[in-house]
Amino acid sequence: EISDGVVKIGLMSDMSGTYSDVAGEGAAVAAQMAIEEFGGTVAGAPIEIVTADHQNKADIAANKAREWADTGQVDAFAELVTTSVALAVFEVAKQQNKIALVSGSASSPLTNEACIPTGLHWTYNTRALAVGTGSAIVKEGGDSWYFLTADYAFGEALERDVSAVVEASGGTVLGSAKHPFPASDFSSFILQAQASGAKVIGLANAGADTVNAIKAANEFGVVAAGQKIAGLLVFMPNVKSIGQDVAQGLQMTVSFYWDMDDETRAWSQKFYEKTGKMPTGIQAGTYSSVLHYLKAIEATGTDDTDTVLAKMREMPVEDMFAKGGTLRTDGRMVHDMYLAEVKKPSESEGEWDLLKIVRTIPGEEAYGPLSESTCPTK
Amino acid sequence: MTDLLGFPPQVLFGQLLLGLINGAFYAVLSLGLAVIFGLLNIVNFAHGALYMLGAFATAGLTTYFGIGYWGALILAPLIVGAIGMLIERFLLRRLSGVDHLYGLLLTFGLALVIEGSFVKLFGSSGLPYAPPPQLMGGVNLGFMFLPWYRGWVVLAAVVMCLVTWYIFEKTKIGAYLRAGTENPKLLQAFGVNVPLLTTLAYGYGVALAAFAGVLAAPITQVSPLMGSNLIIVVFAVVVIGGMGSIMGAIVTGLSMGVIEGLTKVFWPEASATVIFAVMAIVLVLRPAGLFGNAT
Amino acid sequence: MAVMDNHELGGQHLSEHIEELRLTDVHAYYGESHALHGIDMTVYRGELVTLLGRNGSGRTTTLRAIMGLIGHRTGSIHIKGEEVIGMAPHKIAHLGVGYCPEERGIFASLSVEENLMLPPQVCAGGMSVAEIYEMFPNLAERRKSQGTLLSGGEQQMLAMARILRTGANILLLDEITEGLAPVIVDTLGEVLITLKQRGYTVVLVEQNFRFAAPLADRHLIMDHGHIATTVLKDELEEKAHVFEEYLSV
Amino acid sequence: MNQSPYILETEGLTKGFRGFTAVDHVDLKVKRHEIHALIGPNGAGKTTVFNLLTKFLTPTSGSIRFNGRDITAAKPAEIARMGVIRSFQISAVFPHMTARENVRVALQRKLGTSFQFWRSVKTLNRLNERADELLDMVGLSRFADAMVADMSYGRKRALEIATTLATEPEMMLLDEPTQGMGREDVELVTELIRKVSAGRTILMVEHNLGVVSTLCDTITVLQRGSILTEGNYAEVSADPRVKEAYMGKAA
Amino acid sequence: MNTKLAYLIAFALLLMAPLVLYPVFLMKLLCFALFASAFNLILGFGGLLSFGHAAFFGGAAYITGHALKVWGLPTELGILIGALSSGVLGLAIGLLAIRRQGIYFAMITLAMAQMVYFFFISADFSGGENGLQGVPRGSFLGLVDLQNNTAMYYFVLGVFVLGYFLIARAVHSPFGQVLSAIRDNEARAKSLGYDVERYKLLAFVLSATIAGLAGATKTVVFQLASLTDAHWHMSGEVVLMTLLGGLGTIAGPAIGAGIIVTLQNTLASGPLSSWVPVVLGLIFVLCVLAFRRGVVGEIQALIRKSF
Ligand SMILES: Nc1ncnc2c1ncn2[C@@H]1O[C@H](COP(=O)(O)OP(=O)(O)OP(=O)(O)O)[C@@H](O)[C@H]1O
Ligand SMILES: Nc1ncnc2c1ncn2[C@@H]1O[C@H](COP(=O)(O)OP(=O)(O)OP(=O)(O)O)[C@@H](O)[C@H]1O
Ligand SMILES: [Mg+2]
Ligand SMILES: [Mg+2]
Repeated sequence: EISDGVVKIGLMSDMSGTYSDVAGEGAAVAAQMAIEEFGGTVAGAPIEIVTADHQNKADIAANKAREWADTGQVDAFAELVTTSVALAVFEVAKQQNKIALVSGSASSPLTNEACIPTGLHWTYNTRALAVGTGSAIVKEGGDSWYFLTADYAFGEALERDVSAVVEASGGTVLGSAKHPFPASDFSSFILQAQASGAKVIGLANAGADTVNAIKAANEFGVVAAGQKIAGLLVFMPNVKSIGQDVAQGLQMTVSFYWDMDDETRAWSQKFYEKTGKMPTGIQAGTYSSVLHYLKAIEATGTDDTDTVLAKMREMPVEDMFAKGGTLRTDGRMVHDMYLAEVKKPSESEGEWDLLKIVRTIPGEEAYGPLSESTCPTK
Repeated sequence: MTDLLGFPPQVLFGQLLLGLINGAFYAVLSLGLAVIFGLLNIVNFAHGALYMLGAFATAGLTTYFGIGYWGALILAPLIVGAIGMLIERFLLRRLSGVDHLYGLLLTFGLALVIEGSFVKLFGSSGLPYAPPPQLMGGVNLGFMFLPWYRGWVVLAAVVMCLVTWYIFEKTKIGAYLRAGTENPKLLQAFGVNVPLLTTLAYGYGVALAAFAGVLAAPITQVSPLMGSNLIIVVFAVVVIGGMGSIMGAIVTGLSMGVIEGLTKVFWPEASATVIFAVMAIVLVLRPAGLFGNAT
Repeated sequence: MAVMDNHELGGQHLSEHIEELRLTDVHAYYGESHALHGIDMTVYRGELVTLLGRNGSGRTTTLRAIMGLIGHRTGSIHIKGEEVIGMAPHKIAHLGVGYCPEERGIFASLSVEENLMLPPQVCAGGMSVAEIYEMFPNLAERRKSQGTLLSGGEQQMLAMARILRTGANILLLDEITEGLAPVIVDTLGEVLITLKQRGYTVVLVEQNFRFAAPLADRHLIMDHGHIATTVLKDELEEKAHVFEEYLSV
Repeated sequence: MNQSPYILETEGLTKGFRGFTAVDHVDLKVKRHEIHALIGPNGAGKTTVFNLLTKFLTPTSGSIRFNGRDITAAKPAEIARMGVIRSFQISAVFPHMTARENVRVALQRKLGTSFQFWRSVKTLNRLNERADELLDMVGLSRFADAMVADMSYGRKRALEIATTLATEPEMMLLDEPTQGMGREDVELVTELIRKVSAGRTILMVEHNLGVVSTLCDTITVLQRGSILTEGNYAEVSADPRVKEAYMGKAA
Repeated sequence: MNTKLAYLIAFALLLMAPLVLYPVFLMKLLCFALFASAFNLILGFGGLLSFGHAAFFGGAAYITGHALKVWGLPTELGILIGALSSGVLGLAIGLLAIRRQGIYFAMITLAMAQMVYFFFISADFSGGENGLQGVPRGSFLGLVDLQNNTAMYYFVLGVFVLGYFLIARAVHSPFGQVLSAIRDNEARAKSLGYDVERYKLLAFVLSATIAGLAGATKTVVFQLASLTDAHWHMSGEVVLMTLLGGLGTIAGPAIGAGIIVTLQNTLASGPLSSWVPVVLGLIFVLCVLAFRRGVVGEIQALIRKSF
């Protein structure tokens, strides 16, 4: 019943570039951990994982994905950080009818206009980030916003999503400055944001851009003067590289934090022993998506795409990452998100004790109803 | 309070000043490139990676040896300069006598190796670094809040530029360097130790890059890829100034910072390309660059 | 100092006994092509020796080999008693050797004056700048101009003047009269006579036999990368056939 | 065709370099089918005049007429295509091509196929015969297939002349064609110039008075950028000013 | 004679290759081989190091992608438009850059390519960092469905052979002769009556057009155009390919491209997967230091020595 007698997962990530910290080899380790939980076999067949470094290049990803699907007996793709890669692999997955488990990419279109029947978007998306951070901050009184937006599709999407949330919650958006991507100096944009008089400066960017913007804001005394910084896509490694004393008080939406409950702590400890780092949400999400996929195979006894997909949709996602998560027909995995805040250095008890969870955002609220999805095949 | 082109004058002054500060980085970086190009006739593609090394050395000195910013300001350029001298001595020197383009290619490869290794060693997110306590805070200039640290950056960079300019244009060493650029063999036949001169010049250029790295560490993310995109802009600055021209590098560096700064106000989307556009215009009008001599 | 010594000793007379330059079985290669095939020659202090020969006979290469400017060379070269075959060019220069290359090698990024002042002093007793400007008034006039903007002949003067300043007392001169107006050639001839009187040792590569003949103590005739024969100053008449044979004069 | 006896005329030709006037109101007239020499002390401006005539430099003022046509504003390559070809004071060859290919590059322009990247290089083989002839003329037939980079200086000069001849110029400008050559070669080249001067006009800069006296019909002496005197060799060499400024004892 | 035989063997191997090797990989290889060969025309034979060829490769990729996906043009026409627009872009950049040589030329092309890159990041039609995805492969002359990998392969092979021989011919043409003369001594070429800038410009435009052809074809193969194609790293990679294979040799760049693409592909999923940039960098360094003539150049030298 298992094609080629083996269940093979092709995990593709950025192993050497910008995203190698938040996804990369750690994601491969996480997937491996899911396989180990099955003892290496599922439905009587061995489970194998192959990995590749797509180097953030869509053509390498497309090439690998095609090759794996055509000649490598790969049954599902996993991780897929960077939207261009995820989209390229979606194209292959659609043609070859393979399951694509997206964990790393944040792009909302993956479950909207660019959705495919076999594509599952697991960890987070820009909308969830917007809802978490946007509504929480407006609720606390941060009702006028100014955005620093990276001048490319992702930045614009993020700004659009957050603006909608802010306005829906009764706040106003005073304006935005588009900065080049990547930009090394933010002082000029910070000054513009300062001059706008907005209560909140929203950073619709990611990675080094976010870090640089926050460092500049700190230097120019933005927070001291009463404005608030909202990082819309911040990962733990980013917080570490900003430094806790600068980042303290920063609020952000996360899909996962290692120190949430006993389960996450136990799993993260295991992960830490293998990698020397605590897991990020992308890495934990990769674990969850692979685990759920294997569970469905175990339950159905086959690796046939349609059967497995149906089973995955039918079963709730239940593991240390997601509690009672559900898979929608547009491919969205709906699960709770969390609003977290960076701890003060004085509150922190160790190198990795960086965040505290201030609010749980129910999955429905974070991802919105299925009716809002523009996915044609939903 | 009248508006200038729709912006209150404070904003404009502030942006001008910030542009100048950024220009200071361009100036120091392009100066290093100009020095290296001057003597070795090599476009040092590894300049961005060495700038990054300077910033990492700064962060590393604090993390691992407890040496603070001021110590790093001296030590990091020395360390990285020494690395540069090793690179020159064992790699670049082997290229003497072949087309200078090979130097560009070699340093391009080196940049890949250095940056790639650092991603592996330190992760892509990099290390945290804060400004020295003496320069925390800032002063309100009326039209803007100027962090002390930014003020220091301009000062340090300008002093460094002037010192370098003096060495190269006004001393005997400078004459050797210029002559060595053209015909190193003959200069050596006159009794000048050209190989040593070359090594030192490369070391100096690299140390300038590292110096810029130290200045940058407290204000930008200290990460392995921090120099890889910046370097292209700096190349454009050098071309505008006229390659190998020390004065050109300094003046163009500062003024490109200002132009870029103003673009960020009036047309932020274009701020990434404005320097390249200026370059195109300059090349049409003066093919050798603003300060280059047409030959 | 060295010049003073020579003066006191009366240069000319003792010169034949002090070896300044000795080449033994020197071979030189440009890549795979073998340009010098075993050069043996000795030059004594205070002597002026010419290297004559057809184009491509290896005269320039000999000078370059002495200067250490040829990547691949074998054999033995002694300058003032020191073996220099493995030595870097800048060290050789500091033994008191001045080199005036065939292509002149004026630096474009330096002014005339900077060009003149560029080579470091290698021995005491070089000419002063004033003396040089007196000898080559053209240079004084154009001293602020960019080196390579001089006319061909002016550049030649500058190349020569440059090494007179350094105090080098072994001069390797490659076709210095090339492209010069006859008046300047005359001046140069006088300069060489003065230098000889001061005890300088000169190796002169020349095409202009009329210029070289009255100046030289010996003529070394080169052919296909080796020294074919030597003609002494006083043998010029009787050995005319040698010139016929090798230079087709 | 213009029937003026002069093929090339300049009027008030002047070139200044930042305050220094290298060429100062020169009225040079070169008669058709003559060998005309330009001599003068170093720095007199001879090479500069050449550069002006071939538009490698732009005159500060003055005009240049070739065959009655004003060429003051023409570009170097245009001038070359009108039939005025120059050689350089410092040897100018294509070092990474063979001697034959060097000459062929000059020959092929007339075929008018030089922009045709879709044609085979074999279409140029019909020029080989003429190329070999030209090489033979300058005594380089043995080196037809040799890489020019490996040739000695003198041979490069000879090759340069062959290449210049290949374009069959109506007028040749030679800047010190015998510089750096042995006597034997000097004679060879002198003969060569005489041979090719038939039906052509030659303007040359030369320091070798032997060559000038045997070869040239008219001599213009330049000093400090202006014309000092003009005439045949006997006239010029008898002029005491020329003796003092240029010829010295040699005259 | 020998080269003809070698070409015949190579062609036969290429015809049979998809039986053994994965066709998509082979197509990628061919596209890069063509790209490197086009690049070599300007570096190896024109003596000008362009550090901005990614602009032509990536530019054509986007234009073709847009033409096929949005305008719905037939595949061949889409590719043609992509290649031609790269030619036009080459003309624009060339007019500016051609006036300088050597390192200046490299810097100018790099800067201009960077502008093109930023344009594609922020332009609407190019999809920002997501790139253009889902470009239809269409069919060849409306007859053969190119969705089939094997059919697509032979189509790409055809494009490659066409482009490759155009380059080889250009090198061995009257134009090629003038080009190498200019590379050797520009002033002399000028004095012989050649408008050197026009020759260099033509070489540049030719090179840009064929680089565009390669980029356009690649878009059809992978059905996407992305920023990587236009990024300056791509310009660096093509230099590496050319250098590794042998600068100024006709076949070298294609072979160099083959090696690099194979390496990237193999390394991507091996134990060294996270070291790809470092490995590429090391090859660069090694090549420049010890292996300057490249694979083909070294082999030629070896043959010359032993005969
Ligand atoms: N850079 C070089 N590369 C290869 N071969 C060279 C090089 N320079 C000179 N040669 C060769 O070495 C031989 C000797 O040349 P050299 O320049 O020493 O001759 P020369 O006697 O000075 O003649 P000339 O009057 O032409 O200057 C010649 O055959 C020449 O072709
Ligand atoms: N580009 C330039 N800029 C400034 N001065 C120049 C330039 N070119 C030439 N000169 C000056 O113009 C004068 C004439 O130079 P030119 O080269 O024409 O002399 P020439 O007569 O050819 O001399 P020679 O016989 O020595 O070659 C010289 O004094 C020279 O320094
Ligand atoms: Mg010589
Ligand atoms: Mg001259």
